[in-house]
Amino acid sequence: MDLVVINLIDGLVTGLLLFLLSSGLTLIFSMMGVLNFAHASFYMLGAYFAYQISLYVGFWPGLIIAPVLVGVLGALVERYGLRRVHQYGHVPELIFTFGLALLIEEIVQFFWGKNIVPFEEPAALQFALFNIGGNAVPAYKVFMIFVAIAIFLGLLYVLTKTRVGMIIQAALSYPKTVEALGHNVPLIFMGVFGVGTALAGVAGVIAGPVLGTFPGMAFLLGSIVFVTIVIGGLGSLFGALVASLLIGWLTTFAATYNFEFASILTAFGMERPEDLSESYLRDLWVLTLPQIGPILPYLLMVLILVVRPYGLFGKRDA
Amino acid sequence: MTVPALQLDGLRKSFGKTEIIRGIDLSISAGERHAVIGPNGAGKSTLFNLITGRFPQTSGTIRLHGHDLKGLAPFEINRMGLSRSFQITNIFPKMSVFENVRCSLLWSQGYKYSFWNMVSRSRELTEGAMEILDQINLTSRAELPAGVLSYAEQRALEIGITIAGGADVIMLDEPTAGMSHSETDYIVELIRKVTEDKTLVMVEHDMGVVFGLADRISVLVYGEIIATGRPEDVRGDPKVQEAYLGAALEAEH
Amino acid sequence: MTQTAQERAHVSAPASGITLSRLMPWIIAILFLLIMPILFGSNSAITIMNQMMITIVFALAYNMLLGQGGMLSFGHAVYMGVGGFMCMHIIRMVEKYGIPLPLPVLPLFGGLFGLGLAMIIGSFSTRKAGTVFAMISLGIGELIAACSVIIVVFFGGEEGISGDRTYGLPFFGIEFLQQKEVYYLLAFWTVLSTILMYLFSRTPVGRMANAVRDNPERAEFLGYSARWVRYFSFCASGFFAGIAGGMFAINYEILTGEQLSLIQSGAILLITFLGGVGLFFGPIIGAIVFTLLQTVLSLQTEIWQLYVGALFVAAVMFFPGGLAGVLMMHVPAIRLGKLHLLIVPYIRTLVPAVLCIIGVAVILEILFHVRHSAPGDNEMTLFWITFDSHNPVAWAIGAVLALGGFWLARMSAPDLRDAWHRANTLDGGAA
Amino acid sequence: MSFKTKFGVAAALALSVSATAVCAEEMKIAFIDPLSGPFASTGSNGLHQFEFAADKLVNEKGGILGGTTFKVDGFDNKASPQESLIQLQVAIDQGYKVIVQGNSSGVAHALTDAIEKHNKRNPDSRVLFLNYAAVDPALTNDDCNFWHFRFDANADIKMDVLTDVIKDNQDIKKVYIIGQDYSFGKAVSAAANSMLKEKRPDIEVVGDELHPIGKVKDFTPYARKIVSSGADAVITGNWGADMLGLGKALVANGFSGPVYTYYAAGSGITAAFGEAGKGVIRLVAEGQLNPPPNDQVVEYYKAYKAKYPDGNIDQPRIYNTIGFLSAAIEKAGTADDVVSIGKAMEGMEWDSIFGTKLMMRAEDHQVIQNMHVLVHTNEGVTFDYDNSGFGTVTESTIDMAGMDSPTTCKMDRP
Repeated sequence: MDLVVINLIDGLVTGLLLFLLSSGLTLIFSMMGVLNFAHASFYMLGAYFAYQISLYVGFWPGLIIAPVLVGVLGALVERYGLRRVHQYGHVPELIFTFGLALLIEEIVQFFWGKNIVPFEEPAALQFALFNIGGNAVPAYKVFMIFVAIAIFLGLLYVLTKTRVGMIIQAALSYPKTVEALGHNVPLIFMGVFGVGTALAGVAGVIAGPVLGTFPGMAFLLGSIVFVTIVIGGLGSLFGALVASLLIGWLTTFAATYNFEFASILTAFGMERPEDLSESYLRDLWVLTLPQIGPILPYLLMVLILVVRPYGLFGKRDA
Repeated sequence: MTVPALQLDGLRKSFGKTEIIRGIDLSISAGERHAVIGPNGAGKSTLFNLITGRFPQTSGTIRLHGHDLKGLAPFEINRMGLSRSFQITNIFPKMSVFENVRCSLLWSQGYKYSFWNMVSRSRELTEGAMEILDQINLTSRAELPAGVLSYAEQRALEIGITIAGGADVIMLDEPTAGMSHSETDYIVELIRKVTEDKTLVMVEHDMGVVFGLADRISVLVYGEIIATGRPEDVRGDPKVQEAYLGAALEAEH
Repeated sequence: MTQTAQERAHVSAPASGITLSRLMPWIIAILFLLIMPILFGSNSAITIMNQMMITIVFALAYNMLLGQGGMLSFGHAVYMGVGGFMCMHIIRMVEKYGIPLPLPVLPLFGGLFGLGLAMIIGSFSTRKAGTVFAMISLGIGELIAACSVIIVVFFGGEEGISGDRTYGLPFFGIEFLQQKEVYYLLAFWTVLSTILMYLFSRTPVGRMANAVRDNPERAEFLGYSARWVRYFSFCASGFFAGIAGGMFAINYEILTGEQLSLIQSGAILLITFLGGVGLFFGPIIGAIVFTLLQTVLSLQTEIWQLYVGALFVAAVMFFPGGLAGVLMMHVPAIRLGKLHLLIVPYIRTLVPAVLCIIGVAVILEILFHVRHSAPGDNEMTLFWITFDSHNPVAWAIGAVLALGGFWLARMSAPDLRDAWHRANTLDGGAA
Repeated sequence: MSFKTKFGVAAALALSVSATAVCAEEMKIAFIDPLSGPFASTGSNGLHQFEFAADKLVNEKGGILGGTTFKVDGFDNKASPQESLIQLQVAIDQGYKVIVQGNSSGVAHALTDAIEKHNKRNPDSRVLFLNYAAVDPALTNDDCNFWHFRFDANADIKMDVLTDVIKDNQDIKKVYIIGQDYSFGKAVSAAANSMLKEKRPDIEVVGDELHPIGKVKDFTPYARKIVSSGADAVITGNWGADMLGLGKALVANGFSGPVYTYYAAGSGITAAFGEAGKGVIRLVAEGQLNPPPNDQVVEYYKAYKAKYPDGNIDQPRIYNTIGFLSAAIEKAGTADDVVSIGKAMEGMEWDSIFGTKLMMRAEDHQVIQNMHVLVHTNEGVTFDYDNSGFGTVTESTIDMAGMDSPTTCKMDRP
């Protein structure tokens, strides 16, 4: 029971972290129709920028400055890169962001090298806040939860209660009309892209110390974020939230319980052979759930897309 | 009595709670030129999309030459001899004009999904395509990518693609939308020429076009047909006058 | 080989059949393949050329999806990989049981298994195009790649499975001991696959693949199910990817999970796009250029991936038609016989531009050296010149090259644009 | 202008990489390992150690056999078996006689297989394969061949050492085994299970599992499971980011027992563990640094640090490889005939400055040497890693580990 509670907390942390990325990605997608492959790269930049800043002034200023830098960078990418490619259609746009992801990884390696950089949690949060059945819950994780929830609430407020939010919501569905009403839609696009990447930057800052800051961190998370918004339904902020939490808990619980596939084979009336080395199914006999945990989201995505091409909460075809 | 080319019985379509097509009965006999007119938002395009299998109907039946079309996909309906054009120009912009027409000939000439025939080796395909191009006066444009044609030329190509497959029921969705007078005359002549001996169903906004071309006219208002008949009869129908002019006046406000 | 050029031939001479002028590019290509090993006879050159041919077949197969069918796949490596793995198992069985199967037909089996897998996966993944297709391909790619470490019986785990091609029956006395023999075998399959893929694009399904790419809905109203057209393209692409896998198995005699990974899938996307998706021969250029970059540039500089990444992003931004697109841009000028007008402006713009790029590269290399080499180890070699990386003169030269080149290229760019315009307009015609 | 211009003719057009005539005065060694991409740091660090060892051991002493010097050149295989085979071909064409490689057993399998075939098909350009770090036991068992020599202890020998240490620690009652889901992770798990059962039947293996390699973002759930299982010690073969992730998650979630590892030092990992891993992380390795066994090591290490202040000598086996090879060449009396050199190495013994005698077992070409279990700490560290103040200190030593370990190798000798 303790393990279930602790897993719920850990899964929540992972899920909310994913949400910080997927919310920005889905906002960008629903406005501009662009699946931004480089989104996780901005997350990585957030972590590296914060690391660099932390060398001079400590962790806390980086929490603010790094996402701002990332957001500005994102806006510049939109203005001078994506807008240019936009005229060629969606596939080149996607390929552009794909190339950008590769380029950013190389640039990061160019400046910070290929090793893991020692980016640490702030000392003030390096203690176990409480214990559940012998398992320590670090204060930093609780801090992560609060940051993520605060950002989610802020986003919700901006989108539903402010004038800017109204315009964004309108531009989501009717970009032409909004432009005709005198709003500068390209500027809104640039702003949304900037804010979306800044959110990814925040995620990078708070995740860097716990998940490690290294050049492969974007690749590790990149496709999962994609999977998240596809499962949730492209363009649906709520779907992104649900899918993020779903994947967070799914991977956490799958890693925890050593369910053996042998029991499925036994249920089908098969008998475990004495000498596994001769059996063609020997790999299945020894397979356990944690081994396939990280690929479960992909399996889930394929199944969902086959049944519901627009994802769980999406309204339009992906 | 012969089987009508197209027969609709009690056709209905709802999107959510809104009912767009509210029970249509219509019978169009083979060889007839039939026009569907009506004010904006009357459901003309929806009716087209129902007949061609783009949307499933909510209830009622659609019969093509007596065969029920329920549940059939657009390509299956097309293979039964019904072809349509689109209100918004819907061609293959990156392919050449010649290629556009040749692609529309492939199925009717029995090539299906074959990957053992070379299209360029078939004399029938090449000649057939050239013939169609000739009919729609685009022979000189054959090599150009379709996307660079002028608007009227693209509309002509659209009609060319629609008739190329040799379907005997042709459905045209506002073929003259957005055209100048001279262009309209050109297209009307074209339609008259290429739909000879075929069943034509067209949606049109331009009354002049309709009265010149159609054998019979149906007036669609708010998802219902309020009148069907020869052009002069429909023109005189007071219900039509009221609905059509009323809606037109409303639209002007 | 552009479509319009093809059609021109048809329109003027319907059903003209095969003419010498249309066969010329193929004959030249085959002759070229035949003499390459004579010009570059070292084993490493042949190994690199073998790698190029494998990549060419794979890239062309991939372009059947991306360029001709409009389907963006993020997991196409699995069809090549699975084809290759099956071939490897066949090689091992031939070795174990002495099955009389000559090695040269092996790629066909790779193709059949690639086809088989594509038939299964395609049955649900091709129902929709666009993002749904892309995402399913990503998911399937990730799942099968993950299987490569889980299902050791088939994929051999991390070390993969290896075999010995020479155990197969000798084929007319050739035992395939030497790289050169393998080269000619692969060249045969490359030519055969390329011709077949080209012909496929001329068949009704191939033509309709273009139509479905441009406008799936319209294709449906021409009697074709967009889904089935996509399915057939997908299966054909899987078949040729499998052939590439078989070629890989013959050349390397080993297959590992790496061949299935998303990195391979991403690389082939890059290669195909770089070469140009809009033209049949585009991916061939991409495969050649990329293989050279990968094997040659990486020997010269540690930061080669940075250059490749920058090249790729620049290509998407400025040349969406890829390298082949850039070449084909000159066809109108050649037709008008005005290519010569471009030569001088090209030299005046491109030479400074190349200098600018070299300058930027020099600065990057020096910067990289200063940051990442051992302190005290200031000596570095660049373009066959050894110098001190902390010497400001080196920096200055890089900066002068970069800025000066940029400025000069910028100055002469209007002339180039002007010349371009003149080269592409008919004499006497209105501008 | 201080440019020393030196125009190399070679490599203008790489396709024509011509087979440069083999210089009798130079033994060319091709280092085929990742020099770009995610594993590049390990690769370039290894290359530096090779170059340094070749200079110190051979070249600065005027060479061997009266003037033959060593030249080590890096070939970037991008951690890919396919690319390794291309680079192997390039290296052979350019007259390299010795191939050294270490990162990834998958690449080692590809190389050893390709080299065996090449040597069989091209007797004129045979090469030797000196494996300095790929530890899959199969390479010196079922998949062994005459051309392959391993200078690192294999996974089974290392596990033998670890379990010898665990055997003597009576505080350990429960052990958790976790590894990456591939051949090496599985080999570690199998060896740990069988050896623990043999040496300490009372120890309970409370968990034995594999996780996908390089795909786990957050190791917290695994750490939770390990803590909940009540394990006193953890055994893992993880490396790279997977090692760091697992170790950090274990410490952060309250695990305090020993974590026995293979690869948890250097390449930024020592720095990243820092204080958190102190006294927790233990690893098995050859060659002793802390405390330094003799003055030669101190001198060697200092010279290395002077040249590469950011580098670590985290692989004394590289020094051993070069030293052993040069001694074998001296013994064989030739630097050209790789068969003679190979035969000279078989059964040869050589003393390394790192306080151990190396013996190349003839039947399977596995080197036998003293092995140590080290602990990650900052106390008593003369030579730290990653300039972090932390390093590894020898806790226990097993002499000539795995001397009598069985092998299934059946080798065809030329």
